[in-house]
Amino acid sequence: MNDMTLPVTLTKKDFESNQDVRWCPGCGDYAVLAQIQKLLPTLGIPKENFAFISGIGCSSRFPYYMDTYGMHSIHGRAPAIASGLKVARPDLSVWIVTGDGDALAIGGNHFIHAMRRNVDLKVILLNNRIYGLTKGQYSPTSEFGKKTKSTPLGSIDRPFSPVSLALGAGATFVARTVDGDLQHLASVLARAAAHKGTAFVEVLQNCIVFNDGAHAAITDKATRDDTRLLLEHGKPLVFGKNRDKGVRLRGMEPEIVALDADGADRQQLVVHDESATHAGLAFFLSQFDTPDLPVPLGVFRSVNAPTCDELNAQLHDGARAAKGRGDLAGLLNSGDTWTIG
Amino acid sequence: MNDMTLPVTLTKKDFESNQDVRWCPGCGDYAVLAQIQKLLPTLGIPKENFAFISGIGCSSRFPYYMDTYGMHSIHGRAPAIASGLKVARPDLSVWIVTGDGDALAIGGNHFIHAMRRNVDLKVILLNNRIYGLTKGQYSPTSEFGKKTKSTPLGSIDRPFSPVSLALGAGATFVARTVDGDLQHLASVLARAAAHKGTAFVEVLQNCIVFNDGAHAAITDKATRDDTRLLLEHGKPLVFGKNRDKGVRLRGMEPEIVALDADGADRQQLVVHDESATHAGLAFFLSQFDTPDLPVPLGVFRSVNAPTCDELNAQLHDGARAAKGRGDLAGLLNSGDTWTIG
Amino acid sequence: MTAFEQTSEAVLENSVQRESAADPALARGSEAAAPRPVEELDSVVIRFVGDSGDGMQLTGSEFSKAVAKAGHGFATHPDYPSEIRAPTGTLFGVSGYQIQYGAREVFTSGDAPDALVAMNPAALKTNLPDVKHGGIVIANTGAFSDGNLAKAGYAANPLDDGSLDGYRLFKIDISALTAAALRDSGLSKKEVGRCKNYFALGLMLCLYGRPFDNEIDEIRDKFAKKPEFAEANVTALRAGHAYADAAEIFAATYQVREAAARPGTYRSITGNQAAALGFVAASETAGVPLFLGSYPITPATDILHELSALKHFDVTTFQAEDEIAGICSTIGAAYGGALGLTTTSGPGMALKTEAMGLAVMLELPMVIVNVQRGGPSTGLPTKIEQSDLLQAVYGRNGECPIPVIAAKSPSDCFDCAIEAVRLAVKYMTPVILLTDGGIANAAEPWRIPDVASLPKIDVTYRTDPQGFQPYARDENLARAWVRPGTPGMEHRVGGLEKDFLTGNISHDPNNHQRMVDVRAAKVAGTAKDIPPSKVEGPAQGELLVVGWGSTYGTIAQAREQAAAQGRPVAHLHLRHLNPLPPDLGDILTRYKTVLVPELNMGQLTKLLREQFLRDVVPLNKVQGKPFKVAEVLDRILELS
Amino acid sequence: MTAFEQTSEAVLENSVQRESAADPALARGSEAAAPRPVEELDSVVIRFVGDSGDGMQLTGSEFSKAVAKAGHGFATHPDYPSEIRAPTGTLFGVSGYQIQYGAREVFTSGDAPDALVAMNPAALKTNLPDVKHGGIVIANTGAFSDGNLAKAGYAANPLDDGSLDGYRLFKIDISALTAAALRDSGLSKKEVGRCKNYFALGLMLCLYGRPFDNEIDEIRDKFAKKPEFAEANVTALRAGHAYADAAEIFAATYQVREAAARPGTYRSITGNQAAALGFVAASETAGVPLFLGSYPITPATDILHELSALKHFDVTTFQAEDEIAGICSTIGAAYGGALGLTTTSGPGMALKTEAMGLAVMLELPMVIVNVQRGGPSTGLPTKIEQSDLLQAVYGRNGECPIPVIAAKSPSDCFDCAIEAVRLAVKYMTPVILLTDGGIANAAEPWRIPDVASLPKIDVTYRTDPQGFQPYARDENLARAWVRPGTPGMEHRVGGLEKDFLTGNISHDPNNHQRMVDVRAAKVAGTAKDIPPSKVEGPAQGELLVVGWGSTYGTIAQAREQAAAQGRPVAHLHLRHLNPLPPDLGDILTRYKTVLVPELNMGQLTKLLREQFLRDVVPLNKVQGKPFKVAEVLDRILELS
Ligand SMILES: Cc1ncc(C[n+]2csc(CCOP(=O)(O)OP(=O)(O)O)c2C)c(N)n1
Ligand SMILES: Cc1ncc(C[n+]2csc(CCOP(=O)(O)OP(=O)(O)O)c2C)c(N)n1
Ligand code: SF4
Ligand code: SF4
Ligand SMILES: [Mg+2]
Ligand SMILES: [Mg+2]
Repeated sequence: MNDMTLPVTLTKKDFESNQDVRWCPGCGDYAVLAQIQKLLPTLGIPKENFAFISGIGCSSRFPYYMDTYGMHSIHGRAPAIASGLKVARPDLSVWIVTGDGDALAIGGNHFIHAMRRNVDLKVILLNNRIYGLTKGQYSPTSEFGKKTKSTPLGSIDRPFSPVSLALGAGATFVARTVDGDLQHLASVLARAAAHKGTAFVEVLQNCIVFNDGAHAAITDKATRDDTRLLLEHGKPLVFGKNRDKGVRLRGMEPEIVALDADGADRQQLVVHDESATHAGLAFFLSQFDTPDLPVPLGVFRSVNAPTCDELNAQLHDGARAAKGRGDLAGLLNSGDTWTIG
Repeated sequence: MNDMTLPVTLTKKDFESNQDVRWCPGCGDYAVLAQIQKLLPTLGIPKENFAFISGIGCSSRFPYYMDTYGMHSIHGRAPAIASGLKVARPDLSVWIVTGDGDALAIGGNHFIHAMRRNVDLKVILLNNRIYGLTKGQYSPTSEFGKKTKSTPLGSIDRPFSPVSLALGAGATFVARTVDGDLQHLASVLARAAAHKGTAFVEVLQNCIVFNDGAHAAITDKATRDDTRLLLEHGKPLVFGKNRDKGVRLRGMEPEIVALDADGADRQQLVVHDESATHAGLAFFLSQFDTPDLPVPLGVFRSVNAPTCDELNAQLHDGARAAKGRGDLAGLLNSGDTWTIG
Repeated sequence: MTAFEQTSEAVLENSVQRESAADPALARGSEAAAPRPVEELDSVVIRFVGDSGDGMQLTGSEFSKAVAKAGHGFATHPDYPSEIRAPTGTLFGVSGYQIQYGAREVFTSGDAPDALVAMNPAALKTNLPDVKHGGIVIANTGAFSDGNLAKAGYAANPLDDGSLDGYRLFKIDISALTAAALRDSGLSKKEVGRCKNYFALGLMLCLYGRPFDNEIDEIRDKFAKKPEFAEANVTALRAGHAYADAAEIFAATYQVREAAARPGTYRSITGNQAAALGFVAASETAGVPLFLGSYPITPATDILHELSALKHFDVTTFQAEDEIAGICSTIGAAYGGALGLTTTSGPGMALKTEAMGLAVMLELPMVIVNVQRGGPSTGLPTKIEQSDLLQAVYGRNGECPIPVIAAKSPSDCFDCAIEAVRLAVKYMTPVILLTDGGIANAAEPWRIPDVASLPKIDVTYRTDPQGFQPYARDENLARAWVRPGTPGMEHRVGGLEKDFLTGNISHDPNNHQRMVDVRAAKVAGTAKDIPPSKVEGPAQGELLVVGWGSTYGTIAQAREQAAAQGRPVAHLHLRHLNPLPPDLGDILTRYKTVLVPELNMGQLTKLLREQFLRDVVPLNKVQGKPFKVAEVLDRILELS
Repeated sequence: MTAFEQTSEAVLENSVQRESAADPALARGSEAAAPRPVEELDSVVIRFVGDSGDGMQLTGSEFSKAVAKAGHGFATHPDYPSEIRAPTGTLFGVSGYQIQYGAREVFTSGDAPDALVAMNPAALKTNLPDVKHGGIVIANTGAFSDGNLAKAGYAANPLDDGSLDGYRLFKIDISALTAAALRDSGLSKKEVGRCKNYFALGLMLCLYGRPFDNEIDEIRDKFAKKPEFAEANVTALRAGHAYADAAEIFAATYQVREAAARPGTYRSITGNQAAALGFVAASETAGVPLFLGSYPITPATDILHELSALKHFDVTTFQAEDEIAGICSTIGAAYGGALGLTTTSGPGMALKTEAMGLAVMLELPMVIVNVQRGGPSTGLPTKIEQSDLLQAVYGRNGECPIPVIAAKSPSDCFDCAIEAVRLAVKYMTPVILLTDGGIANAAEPWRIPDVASLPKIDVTYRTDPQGFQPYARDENLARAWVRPGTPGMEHRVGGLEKDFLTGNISHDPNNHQRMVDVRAAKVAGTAKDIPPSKVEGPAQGELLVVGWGSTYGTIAQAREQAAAQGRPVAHLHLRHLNPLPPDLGDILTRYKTVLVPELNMGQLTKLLREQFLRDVVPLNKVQGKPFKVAEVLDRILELS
């Protein structure tokens, strides 16, 4: 993404492919598609330098609808394919669009390794907490006890927190947003695009057919202000319709405090720091969940680290600086040789 | 493990198989084998109820040396195999012995899902930060910049912290110990054995042939007291040869403080709590590493949650309570039937 | 390639002509004016098509039930879009359900519909080409709005521009008529719209002379929770029936001759349901708990759904994180003494191959079900294909033999599930069961077997430590099944080559040869369990048609039609594909020509050529659709 | 099975007799007393064996270099335990290195050693059975302590109990002699012990009449960093040589006739090294960067090691988290315009099969290398086998054709790597290259080719948007390679079936048929690139031996020996296995019998039977070892 060619003026239209979008009417995926199509023209990257890689799932149909280079690959493998592409082609802006099953069930291993390696990829996970394309089995993010086609008596698995998992794997950029809040969605996607390194964004997405209202707790207009915690770098953790609640620490346990009018005790509140050297704070936040604690939205963590693709390029430069550009004849004739006749 | 039959008096010998142990002389794996062979007789579990499952690697040869039921399976799959075994046979005590490559490279996905599901398994990861069996390639836990056969110019991958990854995946029991410290090793293994649910133990293990001294920073007698932080539940974080250093919080950043003789400021030190409802503390500790911070050893986290195998059994009981034990003829004749003639 | 296409196109053409000639609807053409007679038919093919939202799957299956209860044989073919809920009115959003029912045994859902019920323009557009010339077309004019016509890509309204002159077109505003009938129901417009399908059902029940009282009960208990809907649907059903009854609409009604079906209790069953029941039956008769480790994948997922609802049996379902964990958890469970089962489709099968190798080394009993779909790669996930046969037989590293069997029809999935388990436990081996997206979702009537009549499966776990050797073998070359927890028999197993008796790691050259040989001999030995092959038709002669899997119905029907045309040919349908039946080589020699129709590019053909050095005539098709009877029949007629 | 064993045992027996008859050592028996003559030999087989710690691999490879530099042809076979560092003195800890060198081309490392150097009892115990009757056995008496004898399971000391009477035994206390020579070296006892292998080397160089000056330089720059070790080893080498020179020890010394090797510059090379160089060569000549995505696995890992050291070329190595990520990262890189390469062995191959299907759908150029090992499952990881052929040809879901080629020798891996790349980019397809654990680690002299003489590979990325259709094809049915970043050509690819031209998702029945057909036709079309088959020996007649892969050397040598015995038989060695050479069917018809030796249970045999309906005589072996020349020769003699 770094080496830009002369600025081109692109519009949303430029990123709409000629394929009919085939998500269910009312699917949360539409919003994400629209926001990304709006965002890309603003990045100053030539259209042909974008590549969208996906696996399999409703969410993974995404690349077909983008008029960019793209691959609708196989289930769960997008991070591995995208890593190969980005390492081979650091000049490209490589995006992954995936689902909770694609990324965290079959694709879990590639997911955590992409986070670990910090390849410069944008990873957008559309988390509807269900397997949509296969018509409604529970996923690794489905809530405990969920009744689905494959768990008629309720699931017995404890769900992953995608944000916690990404942090546990060492991700350098981790954020969460929600399909319904276009503004927030747009701003978080923009932050991800700006990050150098693996940028992970969990989008809480509604599957209107098989898991409608899965995120109601934080999307329901009536209650959401009390169930969401909007993260702001450098700001104390405050939430509530009247911004009258805060989070402070007792030992290392979070505790909700009511803030009096004059906000005196804001001093004791935990202050968010995206770029803390220690990932502890981000993880601490990632464990918040309703009903006890508000669900944080926004950027949990954003720190700089050299990217895998950069480092790989440096290895090559270094090797050439040391040995000079490889010479084939020289290579073939290297080692112990002997000549006859 | 719960339904014990009449107590049997077993000895270490009972758990030694007739196969010659084929690890390199001086390999750290020997110590773990010995400690586990010592531990099992103390658990009051009939010998025939133990099953050891492994993948592939030097570490994964472990089951051959145990005179228990065991499977030396395929690379990375032990957690999946063990989960099937334990869910099918809750009466067994199922152990996994794995390596940093087996568990975190090819087996990463099964590893995180085992942690998530909280199947009642003991997972012992022998972390030598190298692929031993294949003769020395870097692993997902090898330090950044490591020179190995496959990275002659130094690796460009950032390592996993197995403990952080396990916590990110939602593990209910997470501990770390080291091959050389037999007493600590024994006590941590005993704690793992006692835990109900997935118990994960990272053993820092020395591969004398391909990665000798990988853990020197914390094993070197001269310095180790200043580089190790021995975790004790309910105790403040204190370390150092003269137990004269402590860890306190600045915001959410850890900070080392010197403790004066009278230990006045011990009050401000972070106090370890294995069973905090919030996993933040354990993760916070899992991010400590030399040189800036001491490496914590001991139990990071130990909380109770229903196990996958228990819950599965409950599903069956519930279903039978509701519908009665299934009747085959009834099942075949269920649904819309019609009779002719 | 092009050559092939042309022939298959040709095949299609002919078929259409020949069949339309035999078409009752056409024959009737003349007498349209006469007082409404009742046409007697041997069999009829009806297709219901509409928007995914129109509930055609329900209409179709309810219609099937109605005819089933009259004792007709039937076969169905549901066909829905791969999109979950495609935008309304679009071509790719069309959902269809076809049924053929008749007086005698019905093998397939039929080549071409005699009657098409099209709920909107898109449905008409995509399905009309299949309808027989002169066939009945019932169109819901209410949905033929300009908007819908445009979405379907119609410039002009096909109902008015004469483009349907070749058919018996009935223009009925089902939407409006339903609305009218429900004027006072108090339901919202949207809700009323949802009742259209019951109007259509009532109409068709009348047209094909079926009573609808049964259906009324059906509706009432389906909507027990929402009585107002129940009543609305009943009203719609009645209205549709009454409407069709009004003599002036239809020139005739049709009556398929009553069937003399074999006495017994029947139910309608799909292949996936039958497989699930089969595995439960095997588990119950063997007295061994069933463990399914699986990861959802179309079109196999329903087996997981079915079994997950049977926890009151000794059935555990484990939805794994991927297919590898699916089979590995199964291996673990089988090691623990459970009956191992893992279910998947092509791409998932590919992922399981490494673990299958382990299963072969461990010699533990488990069944791997591959509900085949269109390939390669993700391919055509919702379509039928038989192209995973060679993968099943050869697709592993090393010399890694596994018995392979295949089901020929929805209800045969029940028997094959039991057979697979029987082989697995008798020979202590993984067994691959192949079905496909066709039979997995298609329904047919199933005569429910008496439990006492089910094949016995006996399993004994070894518990005697005396002289126990983990890899010692019985007369079937099977090793003993020992459950962890058995005192005094602790032992280790694994994927490295192991000693012929102790199972300990062995690098001994001759031991490896011996183990490779014995694993091969064991699987080859399962052939002695294969019953003598049953050839339909002449025991020798001109032509033998050899098939496997879901092509059974098509080939059987083609054979009957050929016989009816005085061309007696033989049909042998293989259940066991690895090893092949011992008497097969012999049988092949008895016919001048051997025709092998497959929904792949010739995989059984390869196996037969290799094993018997016998040339055969392949008939191949990979179009995501079953063979038409006519396609097979034509080839038969060319060759016999 | 037992039957087979017997024959192969028999084979062995005969071979031993026949060869020992021709054995110089025996012939010499009588004249042992005479003044030491120099025996002239055509070729000799020497095996160095000792503890893993004894440095036998080094001794062996240094000895090879010495003979190589004299222009001898040679072939080697290193054989080490699968344990990393087994306990000293144990039977399973024995490490060996065998070399055959001669006056003419040498094809294999030889069936049975003429001379064995055994550094301890365990080494003697495990290797003696292979030594020719009457062969030379040099034993390091210093290591024959009671402890070591016990570990090796010797009741009595075999050096004294006459059990070696059938051999020409030389008891030499190499340990003591080395220690003596290094008395003043100032090295510790342990360090001195490490010099034993150079003493042994010096001794053997003398016994086989090779100068050691070269070796001295070798040592000095190998130990440049530790001059004291360098000198110690030089001293040990000299001491060993001097010791052997002392006339009274050996009755004779041996001289292999000077070879008239083809002029040129040579190096010793293993299959894995050659493959790595081949891929770099292909990348350089094509001007396309090479991307290797791989996960370590024995015996393939060295290719990764070799390439990871070549970053100053356009070579990227990505050690993935598993084999699936290995091939998937490769697919991503190939999509990005790099030459895709992934390397693995059997179990890893199994894991890659799903992604191979995607690669076939995407039609991107990449090479999948399978360095075969003993299977199934984990099998025998360090041993040779050829049992992944059918997996390579058939082991995927759906109709999923991929070209398959195989290398016949270490140096042929270089040419095959280039050929695989050439096919991949010309036809835009994944290509499977099969080698095996035998040739991967064995060394042979390689005549270094002139870069200008390497096959040309031209690659052009399409950049012209005019009329671009992602799946439009050229005369080879290959689609265009378009790098992301090319303006105006943005397009999507994927694993669902796609439109014949646009590449967009298509569920159209005929389109699927067409795509399946064209993918098959494309791969079949690669046959036109296969050069006319080169048959060694008579162009028709009694017997044709058809082989593939690493059996080349054995079969070639067997053929020569048969010819020498007046039995001229033909040998055809296949490089291309899918598709098979177009002229093969024809060639098979020209011989009365076709013998197919394979290190599997008959996989090429199956392919030949299926494709040509031609019966062949299989010769199969799965013992983790290559064929002995005698095993193949005997079968030839029986059949010709
Ligand atoms: C190897 C393989 N296994 C299984 C499937 C079936 N499958 C396709 S998508 C999917 C899960 C999709 O869930 P998610 O990633 O959450 O995407 P969503 O449809 O919910 O957006 C599954 C199980 C497949 N296509 N390939
Ligand atoms: C499918 C498969 N891929 C690769 C291998 C090769 N392999 C065996 S063990 C191993 C890594 C072992 O590393 P680790 O798990 O750390 O075990 P260690 O030997 O270090 O104890 C690898 C890559 C294999 N056996 N199977
Ligand atoms: S099934 Fe759910 S996720 Fe898939 S398209 Fe429909 S609404 Fe969206
Ligand atoms: S290689 Fe390393 S890990 Fe393996 S046995 Fe030897 S010392 Fe232990
Ligand atoms: Mg989802
Ligand atoms: Mg390791």
